[in-house]
Amino acid sequence: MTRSKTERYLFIAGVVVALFFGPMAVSNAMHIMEGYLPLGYCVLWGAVCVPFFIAGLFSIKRTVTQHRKTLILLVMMGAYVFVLSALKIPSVTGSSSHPTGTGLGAVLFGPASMCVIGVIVLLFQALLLAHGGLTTLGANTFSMAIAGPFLAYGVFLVCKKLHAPKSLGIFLAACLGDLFTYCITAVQLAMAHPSPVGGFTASLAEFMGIFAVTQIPLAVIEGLVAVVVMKALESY
Amino acid sequence: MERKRTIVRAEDLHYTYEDGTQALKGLDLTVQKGEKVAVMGANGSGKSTFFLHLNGILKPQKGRILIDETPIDYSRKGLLQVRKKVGIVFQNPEDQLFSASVRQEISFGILNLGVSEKEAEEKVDRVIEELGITPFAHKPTHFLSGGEKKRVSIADILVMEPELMILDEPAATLDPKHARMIDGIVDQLSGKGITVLLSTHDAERALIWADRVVLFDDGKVIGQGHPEDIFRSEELLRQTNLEKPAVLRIFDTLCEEGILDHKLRPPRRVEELMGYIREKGIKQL
Amino acid sequence: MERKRTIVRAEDLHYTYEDGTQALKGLDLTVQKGEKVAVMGANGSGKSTFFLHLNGILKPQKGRILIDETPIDYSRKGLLQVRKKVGIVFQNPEDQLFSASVRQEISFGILNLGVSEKEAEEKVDRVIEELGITPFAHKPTHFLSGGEKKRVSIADILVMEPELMILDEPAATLDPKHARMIDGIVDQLSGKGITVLLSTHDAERALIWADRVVLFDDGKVIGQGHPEDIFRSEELLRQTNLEKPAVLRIFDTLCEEGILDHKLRPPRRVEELMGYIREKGIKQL
Amino acid sequence: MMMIDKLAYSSPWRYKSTHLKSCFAIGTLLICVAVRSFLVSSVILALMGCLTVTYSQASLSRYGKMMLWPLGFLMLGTIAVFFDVAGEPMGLLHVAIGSKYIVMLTESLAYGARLILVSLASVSCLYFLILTTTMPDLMDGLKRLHLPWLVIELMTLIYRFIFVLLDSALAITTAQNCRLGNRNLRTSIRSMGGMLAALFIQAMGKSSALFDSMEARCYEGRIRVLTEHRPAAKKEVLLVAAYLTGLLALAVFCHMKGGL
Repeated sequence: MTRSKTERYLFIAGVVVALFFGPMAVSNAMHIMEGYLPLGYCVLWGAVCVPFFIAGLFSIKRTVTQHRKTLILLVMMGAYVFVLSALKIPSVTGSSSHPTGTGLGAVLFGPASMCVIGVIVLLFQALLLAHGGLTTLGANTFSMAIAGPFLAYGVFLVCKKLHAPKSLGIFLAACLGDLFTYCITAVQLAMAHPSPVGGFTASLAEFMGIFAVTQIPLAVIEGLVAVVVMKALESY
Repeated sequence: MERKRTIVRAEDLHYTYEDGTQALKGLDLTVQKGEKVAVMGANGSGKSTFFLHLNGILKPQKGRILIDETPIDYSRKGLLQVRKKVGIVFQNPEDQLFSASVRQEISFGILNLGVSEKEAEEKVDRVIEELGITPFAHKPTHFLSGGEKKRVSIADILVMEPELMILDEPAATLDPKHARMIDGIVDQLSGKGITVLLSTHDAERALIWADRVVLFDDGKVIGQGHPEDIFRSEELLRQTNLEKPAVLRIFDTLCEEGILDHKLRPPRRVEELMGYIREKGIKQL
Repeated sequence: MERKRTIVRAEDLHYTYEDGTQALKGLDLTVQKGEKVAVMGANGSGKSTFFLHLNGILKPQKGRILIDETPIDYSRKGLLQVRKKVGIVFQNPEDQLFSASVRQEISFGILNLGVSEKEAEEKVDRVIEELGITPFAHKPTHFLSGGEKKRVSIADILVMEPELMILDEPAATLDPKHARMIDGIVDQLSGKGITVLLSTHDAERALIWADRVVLFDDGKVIGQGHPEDIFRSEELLRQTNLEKPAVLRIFDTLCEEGILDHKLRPPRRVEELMGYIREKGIKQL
Repeated sequence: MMMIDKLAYSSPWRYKSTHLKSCFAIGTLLICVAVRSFLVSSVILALMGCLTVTYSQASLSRYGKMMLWPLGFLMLGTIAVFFDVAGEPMGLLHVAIGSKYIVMLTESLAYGARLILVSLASVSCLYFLILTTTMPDLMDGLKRLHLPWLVIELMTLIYRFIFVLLDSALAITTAQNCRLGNRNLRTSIRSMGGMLAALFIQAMGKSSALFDSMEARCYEGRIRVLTEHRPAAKKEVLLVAAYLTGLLALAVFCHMKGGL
């Protein structure tokens, strides 16, 4: 490992860091549990993810044939994202939250290839930590590995365009990516389990209301951690 | 004329990890203030688990630990107290260093003690000076060589001015030059009156340095005493897979052959043995 | 009666990393088939960089390397050829083991050589047997101890049946029991006729094991020869910060004092020295 | 952390055919999710619970604790299902909030209870699979299903390095705590940020080292390794087939009875 290589990675990492925590949602509670969605919805969300997944596979294959080493970098990124998700992040209440950070490296490798990594990480979360599940893999992939990262990336770019301070951009990207992931999760749950009284909208409002209590403070803390990591990486 | 104070007293420690590994099985150990203790034993014999008990990172499932003659108080405040007194330098600096800059790294612990920025800065500068870190103090930590990282990781702890310093295999993986440099730093620590507890696989080094050698096996202390005595006990050496240091082996042979006198104090260094031989040579003349 | 074949001939190697570190500055070295060579030198003296040149991971910016008397061909095919002959066991098994399953891990290299699954399976099983991996072959790599990981990382390469095996500090960080186990495996390798090139900081071990010690300093070879000779050269020892092994120091003193004869072959092991002393004792009777 | 992984390696059923165990667990899971029936879910929960406690290393108390993890989420998530907001008081319970009422309807209560039961039963299927089958075996199984090689390679390597990085992450955190890095929320956030940054740098360094060592072993862009295949005994296959048919029949029956 030569030094200048490290420096190059670190430089890229500084840029990427926004995405780091972009979709980084989130606690255990953010993963939809095994068995929680009816089979029809499992298939639906799975199907929605398939094009992203296939595009990602092709994109990885393309880069890997040119630079074999990219595969190993993707691997480290995947392992890193998993480790993030397995760690407890410090929080006020003492309850734990698990940043998932599946969007990590979306800039480096393209959002599509990060979708592939995201699926693998979510699968490992289901199989090794029992977070999420096999039948709900599609729904979780969509909210955490597709929707969240894309939004975080968007927010980061917008902030950059507006010449907002970098740390604000990162904070917002991380925080909003987190919140967006949970909104999508709430939509997924409300669609599957509409209220008998008010239907989908009533149910959505309820799911959002309940998650808001637990997720907003966590989203803020995770945003802060993202800023600290970025600052630390920049000074490396 | 005051009686030596006990800094660590561990009584009947038991610890089993979540996965069922029994790491400590009734460990007793006492360390006096100012002592130089070498802890030896195979990997997996419980050394690292024991160290993590001494500053309350792990809590024994049975037994208790007294630091400075008071049992560890596992409340948040009590733990801060203990960690201020007991510092651990980990074996692999990669597991310890996390800051981008050397100064930032060294200041982490001292600032957490609640010391003012100004005071912290002074102490950090002093430690950087003392451990010879100045030439690379401005470099980012991840560009440092192994030996340099090791020195920074010692500075990390030393700056907090602990009363007891624990070093987990400080010289492993270093080349001879850096290993000797670290040995020098360790000697410096004891010179300052800091109690040093050090784990090592290097019997030759333990023989030279330690006041006392403690042998760990299977989560217990199976023997302790002066290094010369420990390393001449065939029984203990076999049990812990240690090799008798060359100096002692040769000394014992020379005694058996009648070239040296049995009653001589067993030598700790090659120089001592050579001194005996030279003396003998002069007598022969 | 055939003349010994040269397996490695490195001529005037120069290599500078992208960041400007000059790692090799005109290095020359020749290794004969079947030799046991210990490469010693400070960290950063170019040992690892040199090793990576021997199987074409790095390409010298000046100079050339001949493996089996043909210059390395840096085409895809040529590199496969070289890597089949030259295996490297990296210092840190964590950097080498990529699979959670021990059998999968060991089968990787041999299957890359284009061998049939069946043959690969046989060879993997044989190596697992030979290196005593059987008791933990069913465990995932992440539950193995350091010594076990090391054995697997050696098996990784051994299964490819290289002609030259390079081991980068194979016994560093291991406890005495496992270090001795690895020493045993290394002896086994030379016993099979594999040429072994090994880097180490342990002079005592090099003295016992090596046919030849090569001293690296600042990207060059500054001395090589029989270990007894190298370790008795005060000049070379000082330059490389190595300490003279205790056996030799004591032997030299005994010679100076006239207790042993100057003309004796310098001993490599404590046992040899003790043998000399005992013989002398008998003569005294 | 990662207890599940550890337990899987010492399961007495570790060496049973991966395909058979997967068919058994995933087949049951699909039936469970598809019919969402009280009766079927209860049967599955009981069966999987007994099998897991008997044929994995998880003791009854540990298994119980493991089933409690998802319950937290289930409770939280299902509050929204139990209660509805309505314009007028109705149902079993109602609490007025302003001009609206929070109400609990009998049908919502039944729906929510069923959701929790189905979910727990599904989780028990997942637990059975992951507590008796090791990750390398599962990946071998996926390979045999002809999943793209790229996905398998990524999985193999990621799985291995999860442990390497996790060890580093925990070691750095411990070292930080030794230096009072967790004394309050502010220092904790700072410590975690620093640790994550250092871990990222390490991960990058490791990727270089790993690549070199793989190249040294003639890596050509495809990871070829031996796979182990443990065919299932005929008797076991028949047993599982019969069981799944039986369960399916029960499911269909429950479904016709209006979702018993």
